Amino acid sequence: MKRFTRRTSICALSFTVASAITLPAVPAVAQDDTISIGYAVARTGPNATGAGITTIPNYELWVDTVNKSGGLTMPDGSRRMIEVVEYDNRSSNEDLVRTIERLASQDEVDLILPPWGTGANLAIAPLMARFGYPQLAVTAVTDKAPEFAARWDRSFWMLGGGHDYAAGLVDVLSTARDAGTINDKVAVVSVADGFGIDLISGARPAFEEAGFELVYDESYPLGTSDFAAIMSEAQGSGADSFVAFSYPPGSFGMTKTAQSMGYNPKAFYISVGGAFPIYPGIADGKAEGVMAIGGVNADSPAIQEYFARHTEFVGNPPDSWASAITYASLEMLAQAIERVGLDHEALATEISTGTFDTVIGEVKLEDNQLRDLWWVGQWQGGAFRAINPADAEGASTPIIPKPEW
Amino acid sequence: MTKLIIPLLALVALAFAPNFVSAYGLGLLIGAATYVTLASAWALFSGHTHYVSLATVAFYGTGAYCMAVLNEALPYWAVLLCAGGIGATMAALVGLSTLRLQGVYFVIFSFGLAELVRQLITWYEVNVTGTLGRYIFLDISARDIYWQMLALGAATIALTAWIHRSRLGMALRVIGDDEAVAAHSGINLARVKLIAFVLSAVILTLAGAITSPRYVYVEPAIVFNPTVSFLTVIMALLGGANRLWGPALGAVPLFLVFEWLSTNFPDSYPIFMGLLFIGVVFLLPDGILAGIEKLRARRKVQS
Amino acid sequence: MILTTLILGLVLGSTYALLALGLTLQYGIARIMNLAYGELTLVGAFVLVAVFQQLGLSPLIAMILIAPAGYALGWFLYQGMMRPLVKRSGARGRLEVDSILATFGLLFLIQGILLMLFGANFTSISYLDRGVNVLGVSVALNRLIAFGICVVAGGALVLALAKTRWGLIMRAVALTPGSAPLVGIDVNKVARQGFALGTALAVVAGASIAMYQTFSATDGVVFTMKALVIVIMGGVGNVKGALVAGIALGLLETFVATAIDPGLTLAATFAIFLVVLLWRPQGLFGAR
Amino acid sequence: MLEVENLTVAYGKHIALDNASISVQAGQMVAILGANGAGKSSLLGAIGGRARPQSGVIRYNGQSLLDMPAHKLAEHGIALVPEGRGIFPGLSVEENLRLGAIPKRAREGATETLAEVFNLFPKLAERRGQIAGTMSGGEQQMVAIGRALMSNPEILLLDEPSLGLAPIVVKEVFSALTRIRAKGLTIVIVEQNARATLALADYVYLVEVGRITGSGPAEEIKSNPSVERAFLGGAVAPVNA
Amino acid sequence: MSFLAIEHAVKQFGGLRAVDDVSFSLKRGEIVGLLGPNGSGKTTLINLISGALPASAGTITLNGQQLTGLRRDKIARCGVARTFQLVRILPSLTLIENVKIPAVFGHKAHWGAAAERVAKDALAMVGLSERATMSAGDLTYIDQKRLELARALAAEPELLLLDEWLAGLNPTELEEGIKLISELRDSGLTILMVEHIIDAVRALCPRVVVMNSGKLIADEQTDKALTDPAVVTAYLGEDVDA
Repeated sequence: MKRFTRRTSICALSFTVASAITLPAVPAVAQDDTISIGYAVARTGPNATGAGITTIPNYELWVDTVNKSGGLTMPDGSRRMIEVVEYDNRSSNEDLVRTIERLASQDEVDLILPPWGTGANLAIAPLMARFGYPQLAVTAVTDKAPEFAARWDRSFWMLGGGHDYAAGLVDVLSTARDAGTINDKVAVVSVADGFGIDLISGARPAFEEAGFELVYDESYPLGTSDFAAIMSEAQGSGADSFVAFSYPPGSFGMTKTAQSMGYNPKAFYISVGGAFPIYPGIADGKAEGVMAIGGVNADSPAIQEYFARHTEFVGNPPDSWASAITYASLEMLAQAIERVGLDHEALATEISTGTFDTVIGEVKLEDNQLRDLWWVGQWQGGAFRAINPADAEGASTPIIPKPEW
Repeated sequence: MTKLIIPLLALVALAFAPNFVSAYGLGLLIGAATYVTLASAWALFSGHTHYVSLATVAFYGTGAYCMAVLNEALPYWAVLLCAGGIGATMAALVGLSTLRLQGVYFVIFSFGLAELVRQLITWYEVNVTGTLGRYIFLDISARDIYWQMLALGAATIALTAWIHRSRLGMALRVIGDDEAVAAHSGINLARVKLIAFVLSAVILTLAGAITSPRYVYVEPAIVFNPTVSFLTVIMALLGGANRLWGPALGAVPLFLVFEWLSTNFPDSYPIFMGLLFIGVVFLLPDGILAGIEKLRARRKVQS
Repeated sequence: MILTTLILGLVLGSTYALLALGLTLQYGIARIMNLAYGELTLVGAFVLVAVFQQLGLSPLIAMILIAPAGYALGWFLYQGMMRPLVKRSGARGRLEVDSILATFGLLFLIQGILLMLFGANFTSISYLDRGVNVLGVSVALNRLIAFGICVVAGGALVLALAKTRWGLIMRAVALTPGSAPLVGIDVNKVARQGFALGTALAVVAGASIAMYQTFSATDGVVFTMKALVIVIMGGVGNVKGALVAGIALGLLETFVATAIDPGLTLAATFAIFLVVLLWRPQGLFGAR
Repeated sequence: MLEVENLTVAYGKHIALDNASISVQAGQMVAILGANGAGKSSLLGAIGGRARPQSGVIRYNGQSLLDMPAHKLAEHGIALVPEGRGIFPGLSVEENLRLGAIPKRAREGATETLAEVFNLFPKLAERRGQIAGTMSGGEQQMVAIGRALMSNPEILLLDEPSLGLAPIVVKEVFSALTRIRAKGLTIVIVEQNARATLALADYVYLVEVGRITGSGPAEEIKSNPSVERAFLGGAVAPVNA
Repeated sequence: MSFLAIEHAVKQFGGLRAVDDVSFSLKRGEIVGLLGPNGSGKTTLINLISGALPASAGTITLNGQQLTGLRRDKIARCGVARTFQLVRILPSLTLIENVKIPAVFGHKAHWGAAAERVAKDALAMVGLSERATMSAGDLTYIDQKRLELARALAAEPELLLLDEWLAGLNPTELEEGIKLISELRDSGLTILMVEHIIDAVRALCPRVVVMNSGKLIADEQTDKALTDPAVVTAYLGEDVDA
């Protein structure tokens, strides 16, 4: 009896394994008249929120736009419709890696769009390199971007590094301090994960060099939901500037807490989430003067047109940081395909060296990185406008001190 | 002897499998092998003792972190050795203090443990080393990872088989049936439970260390993903946690079902997963193998 | 500074206490270890937001509607899902593990439904979001309201349990279910009531959290963990214990955040929790 | 009033009570005597809804009790004081007693009943606020009996009220039973304390190894050597006499 | 010199003294009945000897070695084996596996063939050899009791504690059971048995100790004890003048 069971279980086991292996042997035949594009973005799990705001709507908007216009244009002038293969990576790198393998080796899609998040983009980089796909790593903020671009030459890093954003912020605050509008004390909090650490470790020396004193400098864990204690400490620190290297829940929570406790620093900066379209609602309509990471040239007609289109298609405007860049990366992809076709190597070379016309203006990558970025933005008159680099075209003038809540 | 030959042939076949499958097929094999290992290692301790541990990811994640921290400083095999040692030490400390907790208290404790480890590592990295994400740039192919995981899984099942025949396994089964009888028969409850817990933890830690190079980038929030703990439990229970092949039999189909669900119904995946979970509890409380046996016994009675 | 910590901790702790009340009833009276508890609170939170945004109903009025709806939800959940498990387990003590696994399934089920209905976005509303001066410390009005709900709900529950016949029956079942049939108590009915009431409290807690905090469909586990920690610290089924432990936890977190390091608040929570589990598994205030 | 016919109770494979029949008239005090493990508690447990009989009939005022859930019995005027007392150790004495008055039939007049119980057990009145679990065994037994009385029962089932009590406390309990009986309540008592019980009961059943081996009016049984045998044996000749 | 010595053993549960200053001793090879009405503390005393409960005070020694304060498994390895009032078999194991456990983990710690032999011998002793590979959960009540005794015997104990091992048997089974224990007695095993079936006690034990309300009230020859007024009162209660 017992032995019999054991044998059956082995049979069952080998059967399931066999079916697992043969399962992928049925290939999804890519038809010639379409281009298959695959992506595995988080629809569930902790990354779903970010992906749901920044990545997925733009992918869907772009595919819809392209297909409505008759498809992607090939070098020979023919048009091919986009066919999407979409998976959920469940916010787990383990699932993500396997899904990319699936897209590349079973579905054999023509192109793979990247997932949301720094960690996710890094996790797939070696695979993308191995399969030869170009990787438009948009939503990845890392100081090691140059290193990665060198390591995987078909990867493109398009959102800068933590130091860039920190330096941009310090620049904004220095100008205000030099003008005498704020004192040289700063209260800064940072979320304890790779992103927050990157920013704070870039910001500390930058603030010091600019002659600022960090009178409050603490990190808080992911998942913190109550910020009353932190904000009250920051309020009592005597700093005119409040800086948070934070994720959306923290950015929102700190805003609300600051408002309700009547904490009115002259400069109020938050990170991810500050450029989200829902932010003014969260700030109860008092977002004016709040600074955050990113920004767009709100006066540019292209951006305005993109915002309108996005609003119409998705139901709400895009976020004013990585959304436009995500969309721009897709436009770059489309233009590169029009110039060189679908050959991965040619495509990668073209993306790396070409110049493209996108919603964020004319784009040319430097060493596989997008450097022409907005580091700091600010809510002004209901729009999130870029304010730094101050010398870039389209930069708005910062409003410091921020009006009281 | 035939008992040994079939699994060995299967193992050899599985070892050659990468030659015949796509990269995705290999990814599936790695995933399946990982969960077979995790579920079997989990069952090694929990299967007979009925201690539902949700600390799987505490060890799995620690293993991954060891690899991330040490991969540049030490040769690969030494990192694995270290990971095993750290897992064992951690399990011994935890086991000594907690294996007297029973029922739901142990469940909650083990879940809290995973969270605590994650928070402490985060705090340490942020405040002491000043980096949180770590990179693993090792020249290890997916195939190597698969072979290592396959070997670890096979070793786990072999170890389980050996334990089932040993005094330790006998003691574990008695403890699961009736702790009082076990003690009055001369079994040292604390020691037996601790040994099994440590063995299980070492395997879990090694599994984490072996898979981590696949993700390149390691961060506490990524490697201490509680879903891993939950999946491990449900897989082992589905197959039958107190049988040698039960965890493997639960892990493989469930892994494939989840894969299929998440590729075909990405939006409603959690709903299916929830229903599946409830279904297992209601319909197969003792696992597939026990269900099959019951069915067969019933048929025997009828005929 | 100490006063600030005290007041902020008290307000935070009241939320935690409210969150834990329902779970302690569910585990103490119905003996169901409900891992989907946090998801139930999220249901309350999402419903409040939906009602507020779609129907323009004031959250406080919505709360009055949400509570009985939560009771009904809990009633059906118990009758449909938990009761068969209770029946099956008999005296064999399987219920604990079975209920953990089944409610784990429920966790995913509810999360999936919430994701389908409301998406993965962060949700929040602005309601009475202005500061009020309490002894020189500025506290958000909506938080004070949540504090008030906690005081009212917790106080009413403590009073009802201590002073009414219903409360006596509840306590009797919580302490010694085996003896309850002797005095004509239908344990199944009381367990169902306990579970339903616990669910009602869960959704009320969720709704009051929604008044001031940003949340998303995947946040349930955080709520469950916090509630579990408090329930264990307070002693399972001990309502007063849950209230005290909830407030103690709020004070502790605020204290750690201000005096030590905000990075250690969650670690401190879990560390305390583990210590309590090992040192006094019956809870700090448990008599058993 | 209460008829038990051909009742068999088994726990798994162990038959605890085999084909037992008893009959109780209103106002009677019926004692069931026997050694430990003879099956008397199983008999009472089956009547009180705590054990599921394998076969047999239990009728109470003509109504079958077999399918009645345990918690409904109190509503029908049946009060059980089980072996081990079944009180709520975590609640106070008064709360325990008030819980006894949960059945609808008991709610009206609960205050008077409480006064009566306190009258019967003055100790309980003194200690009404004490947590029941911290009291001595005898006091806990009084709480259990008092609580049963609070349900305004027609019939009181007592399972070994003298269990584990010091002789002096046993006396106290039995003197209370005497007074309860004087009020005309029907009582079924299972005991191993034969002498005290025989002094009180109207009718007696003897149980040995799962079977009823004798019955009769208490006066008759008292003088019958079978009682002693039921407790102290004698059938098998001693080997080391 | 006494083999098992219980000196001033006390077990306190809250306000209740379940075992109250009990002292007596057993000689090697002796069989003694432990009597007393329900709730008198007999099982608690067995639990103190076997280590299931720690004693609140007093000492218990076996062959000069102190048992009080030792863990249950250590006491088992000192050569103490017991059965349980409510039979406790291991339902998911076969008969032979059930019995093997104390042979493997007990004080002789056999393994392999030796353990097998001890287990088989123990099963043979109680007459269950033919069903050795059956699942223990499928046994009848009397056979479960037998199995439990076999398990205690497979420990090759120096001291055997039987807690109402004969309870619940029908008359035929009872006779078999008595025969079995008398065989054990004749083999020189020291036995302390809690028993309610007085006939069996008379048949097996020349000497009994009697407890009531936690106290030792008699320690004498069986027939003497059973006519001792204190013992009779303990069982039948005092006359109450109604």
